[in-house]
Amino acid sequence: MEVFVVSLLNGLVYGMLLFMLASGLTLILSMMGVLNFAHASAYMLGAYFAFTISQHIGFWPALVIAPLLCGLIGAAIEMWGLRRVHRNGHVAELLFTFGLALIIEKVVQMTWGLLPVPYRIPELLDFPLFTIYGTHFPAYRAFMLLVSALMFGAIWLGLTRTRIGLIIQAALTHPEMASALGHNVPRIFTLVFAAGTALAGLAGVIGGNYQVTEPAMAFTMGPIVFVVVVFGGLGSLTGCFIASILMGLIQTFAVVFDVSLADLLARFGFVVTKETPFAEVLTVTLPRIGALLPFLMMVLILVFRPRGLMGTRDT
Amino acid sequence: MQPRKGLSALLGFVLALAAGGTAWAQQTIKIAYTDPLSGPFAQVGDANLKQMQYIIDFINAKGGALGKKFELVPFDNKSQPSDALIALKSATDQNMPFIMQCSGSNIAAALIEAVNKHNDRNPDNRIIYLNCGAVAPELTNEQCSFWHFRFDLHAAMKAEVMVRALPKDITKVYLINQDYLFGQSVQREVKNYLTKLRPDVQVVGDELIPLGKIKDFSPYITKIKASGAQALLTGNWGPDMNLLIKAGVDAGADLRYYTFYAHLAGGPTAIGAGGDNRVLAVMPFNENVAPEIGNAEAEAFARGFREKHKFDFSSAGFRTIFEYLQAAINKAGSLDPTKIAYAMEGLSHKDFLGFDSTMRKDDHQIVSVYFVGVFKKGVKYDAEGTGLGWGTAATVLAKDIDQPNSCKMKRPKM
Amino acid sequence: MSAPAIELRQVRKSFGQTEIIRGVDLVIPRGERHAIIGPNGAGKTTLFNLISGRFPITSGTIAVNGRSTAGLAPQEINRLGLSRSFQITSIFPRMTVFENLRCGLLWSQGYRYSFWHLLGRQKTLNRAAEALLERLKLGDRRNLPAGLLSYAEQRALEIGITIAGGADIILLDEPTAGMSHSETESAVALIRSVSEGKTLLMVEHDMSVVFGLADRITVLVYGEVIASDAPAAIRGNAAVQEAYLGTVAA
Amino acid sequence: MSAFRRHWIWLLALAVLLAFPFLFYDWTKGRHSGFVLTLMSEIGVMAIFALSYNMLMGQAGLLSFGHAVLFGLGAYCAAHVVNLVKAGTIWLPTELVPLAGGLGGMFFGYVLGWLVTKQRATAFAMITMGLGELVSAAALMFMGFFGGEGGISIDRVMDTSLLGVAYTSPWQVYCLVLAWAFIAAALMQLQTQTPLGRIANATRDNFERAQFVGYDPRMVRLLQFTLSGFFAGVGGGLYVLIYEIVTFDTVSAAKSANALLAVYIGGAGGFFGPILGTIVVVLLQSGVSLLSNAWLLYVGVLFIVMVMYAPGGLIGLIFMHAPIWRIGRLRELTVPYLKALPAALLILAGFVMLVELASFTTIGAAQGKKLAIAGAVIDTGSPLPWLVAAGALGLGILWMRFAARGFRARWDALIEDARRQGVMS
Repeated sequence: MEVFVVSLLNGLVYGMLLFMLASGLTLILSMMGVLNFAHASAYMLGAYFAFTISQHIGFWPALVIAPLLCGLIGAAIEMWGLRRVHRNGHVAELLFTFGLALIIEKVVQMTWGLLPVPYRIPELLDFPLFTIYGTHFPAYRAFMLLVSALMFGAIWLGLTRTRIGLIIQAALTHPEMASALGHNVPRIFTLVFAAGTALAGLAGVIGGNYQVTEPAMAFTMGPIVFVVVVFGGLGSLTGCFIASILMGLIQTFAVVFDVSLADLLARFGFVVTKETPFAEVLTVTLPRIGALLPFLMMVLILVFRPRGLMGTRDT
Repeated sequence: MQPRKGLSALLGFVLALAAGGTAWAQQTIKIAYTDPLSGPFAQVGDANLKQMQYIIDFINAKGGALGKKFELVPFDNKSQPSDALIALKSATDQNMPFIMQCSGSNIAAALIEAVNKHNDRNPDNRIIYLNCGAVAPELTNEQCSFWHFRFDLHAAMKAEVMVRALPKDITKVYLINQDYLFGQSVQREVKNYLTKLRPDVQVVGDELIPLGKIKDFSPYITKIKASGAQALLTGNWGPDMNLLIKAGVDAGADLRYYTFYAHLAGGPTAIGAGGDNRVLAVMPFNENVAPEIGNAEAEAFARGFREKHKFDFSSAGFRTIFEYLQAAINKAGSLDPTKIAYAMEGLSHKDFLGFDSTMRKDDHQIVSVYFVGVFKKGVKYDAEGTGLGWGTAATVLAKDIDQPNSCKMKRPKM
Repeated sequence: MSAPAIELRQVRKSFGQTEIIRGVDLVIPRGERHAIIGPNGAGKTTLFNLISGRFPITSGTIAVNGRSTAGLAPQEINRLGLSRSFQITSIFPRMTVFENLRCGLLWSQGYRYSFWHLLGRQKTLNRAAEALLERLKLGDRRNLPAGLLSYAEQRALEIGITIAGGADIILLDEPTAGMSHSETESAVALIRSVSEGKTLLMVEHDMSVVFGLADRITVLVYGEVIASDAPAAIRGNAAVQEAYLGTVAA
Repeated sequence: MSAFRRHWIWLLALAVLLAFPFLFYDWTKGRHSGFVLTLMSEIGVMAIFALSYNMLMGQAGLLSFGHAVLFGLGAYCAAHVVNLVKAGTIWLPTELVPLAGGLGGMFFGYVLGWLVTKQRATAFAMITMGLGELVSAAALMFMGFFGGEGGISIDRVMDTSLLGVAYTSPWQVYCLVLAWAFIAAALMQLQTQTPLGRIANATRDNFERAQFVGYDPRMVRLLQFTLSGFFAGVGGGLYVLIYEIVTFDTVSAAKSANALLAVYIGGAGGFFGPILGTIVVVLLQSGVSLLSNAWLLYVGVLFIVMVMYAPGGLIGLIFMHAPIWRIGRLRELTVPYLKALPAALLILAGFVMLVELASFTTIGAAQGKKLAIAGAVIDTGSPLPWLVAAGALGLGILWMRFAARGFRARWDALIEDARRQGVMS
């Protein structure tokens, strides 16, 4: 029980962080069809910006300024880079963002150095919020939950209550239709890309000190975000949300259950020994592959249901 | 306009390669150094390179060897064995007598194999492999080679150091290691020495985690707490260690963390003040050893680096490597790798802190003093500007970790 | 060999809540040139998609050459001897005209997925493709990427790919849509010649084409067949005039 | 004779490739440069790998993020086979080791392909990405087949050579790589002219139409994937012979990315594009990385410039000149090109200098290195070099704009002329 409750909380926190990253990518991928490899780089930039800003004027201004900076960079990338590349096809766009990710990583290394930077949780939030079964639940994690919940609410309101939101929604499910309706598609694209990048930046601001702010953070976070987006399904923010939480919980709970296929087989009276073929595979325990489960799930869902969990169209 | 631009760049390359191939002259003793210098693990190679450069300048100021100066030639291997092997080819092309590598036992294993084969096939152009940090025990046991010298304790020895340093009041420990060759051998060896040296200690949990895939370690911490463990023993490095300790500190877990690598560049920053008096690491050196034992000369040497680079000098132990090289070359009286290798094996040396060490003849494994440092406030030299630094919690002398080995060394004719 | 070429029994198709095809019965005997007409949105193209296997049917049965097509993939239906064209031109734009036609021929010539035949050396195959090229009057466009052809040429190529495999049932979806008068005329001549001795089922809006080509005409309105008869009878059918021709005239 | 006339370009390429290493031959010591040979062998292997990737991306329009899985698994298979041969369990000539890798790659191509080819387009890409992650994680976890972190190492000297070659020197291996590279390249070239190869093109262009001419696109994808696996595996087998070790990085995402980059930069679809791309990518990674700390930045900038200005890849740039060449007026472009050359060099020099200055002020200085140009040490702290670099870059861009105008006018005129003469349609 104790493990269950704590794991649930932690899974939620991680899931929400994933969602913050993935929501932006869902918008970008669904609308523009861009497999944005630089998305996690925006996450990293957000963290580094926040680190520098919080050194000078504090964490709270950073919470606003850093995502805005990321958004501006995103808008610039879209207007002067991606838009040009767009007509050369999706592979070109993908490679463009790939090159961008390389450049951002190097620039970050040259600006802030190769080592992790001491980006710390603000003192105001650096206390255990409550203690559950002897484990502290840091206030900062609650704050992360709060920020991401607020953000989810804001996106939802923005998409359902504003004119531009409705257009974006329409474009999410039928990307080719938006222009037919006479909307200024390039501007919407810029807006969506900037917003997506800003969201990733925000995730970086609150995730950078929860994890470690270092040049490799984009590299390690990149693939999992794609998994969440594809698993949730293109064109569906709800799917993305569910997928994020699911992935957070799965990774958390996989650690808890120390079982392997061999244990399962043993239930049916089949004992795996060293001589059994594939013994190595059968005796791998769940915690060992916990972090790989998302990839496994993505492969399986795509093979059998290519539109993902709640996608409106095939991936 | 593009084709011309690409072409000129290409031409530039070919010229540069050609120049690189011929312009070397054998005025210095060149040591090829290959480690990741770009990509996600660049910090490892970068930190090493800096510190080695400082040490080499120091050794050269003291006369180098045979009147020649040492020169370090870096090659980026991007953590890939194939690139390390390309670096080896460059080194042998240029008749460098040494290749050095610190990070990654997979690369080390590849290098040992390749150096063996190269030296067999090209008796006139041999090379010695100096291992400054790849610690899989196999490298000086099953895989041991005459051309390979390891200047760091291997995982089994470090495990013994760790177990020896475990306080008496700790009776329940939890093991977390990365799921690959190194992590698995740490797991095996720590358990091995626990049963040998501390039968009273109970292993309440033992896990492998996929390398570099876990973003949030909180669930592990929950599990560890539930198991009632007092200490966490881990061979994790990089983000897998940083995030693990961070998660533990955040959750306010009453744990001590015994690590292999918390002292390496980036570790202290990531752990932060929350790790005060909780995080320990087995290490060949820390900057507070010299003031603690009152060795002013060693302290001055270490302080020099700090003043120059505004950065910690956590790997000053590399100095031992170059002193061994210096001694072996002078003893051999030649730059012939075979002679140097013969001169080096069995060599004993008092390191700059004043402790004894030996390059064991039968497996080319160094046996040297090792420390267990604890990360705490109030030490003379702090780490990475965190205000906390490494104080010595235990010192294990070379003679106490002289483990047996299973190496059957094949020696070439002189 | 008495089975009709195409036989539809109570075929229904729904997309979500909307039923597009509402219980169509249609029998097309071998060798007949048959046209389907009807107002926009009547479900003509959907019917084509059901017969050719592009969409699965919701209920009912479809048989091609006497074989039920239930559960068959488009390529399997094609191998039963049914070939179709598309309303929106569907060719292989980055391949040459010649390659397009040869691709249409490959399966029927028994090459399957071979990766050991060199196409350059397959004399019979290449001759057949050349002959087809001449027949379509695309000889001087032989090595041009198909995507660069003019619209009318692309439509001709589309028909060429459709008939290349030698299928005895040919489905043409608005083959003359968007063509000028003279282009239409040559297209009709082409269709007439390629469908010689075969079963032809076509959707067409141009009534002169329909009445010039078809042996029989089926009128589809809102997913239901309201008449299926010889051209002359259709012309005189009151229900048709009201539901379809009448609205056109008005 | 006619065969010679048709294939002379291949023979010429072979001759050049055989002669090239002698440029770096060390006559004083009487040996080849191991570095150059290894680099060229690497290019040979990666060229096979890139061509096999082109079978998916260029020919069948399948964007894979996990192609290295087939390469690596082929390499592991070959390594195990070599060890069995060495142990005397089976007999196989050294020359045929790549074939063992190829069969391994083909086997895994079929097995994994059965899963991944169920989908196409983005779903296919994502499945291959997931699979790549899973296999590279498995490579670290399972010792039996993958040998864990240490990988599987072999000794290529096994005295089973058909030609009586010992394969002790990199030169001998290089010749073997060259032979296999030519065989594999020729086979892949021929494959494009088979029914499967053409239908793969057809499914790329319009998979639905392919269905309606009787082909099952899934089957086409599967077979194409399997064959591509074979050739990737051949590359893997050669990799094993070159490095005598195979480790988990052969199945990694980075390796897959290399194939994608090589194919795209060189130009997808065609045959020489991927080869050209491979040369650039390998030289960047193994060559520039030795010269500059900031090589990844250059790689990134190169990609961005390529996708923005040359979507057809390097080969596309070259082929753009074809119509002008056909009307025999290529020579007239020489002067405009020469006029733009200094501008390009200026931009290049200014940009490289800025990057290097930045890199040396931060990372380089920390490593105790000094930026030296032609022997003169440059103080990265003073404003002068920065101004010079920025000035060169700015001037270069202005000059380029000016030169580009003249160039474009000339170019347009020539193309217009070519069009009139009917060599372009």
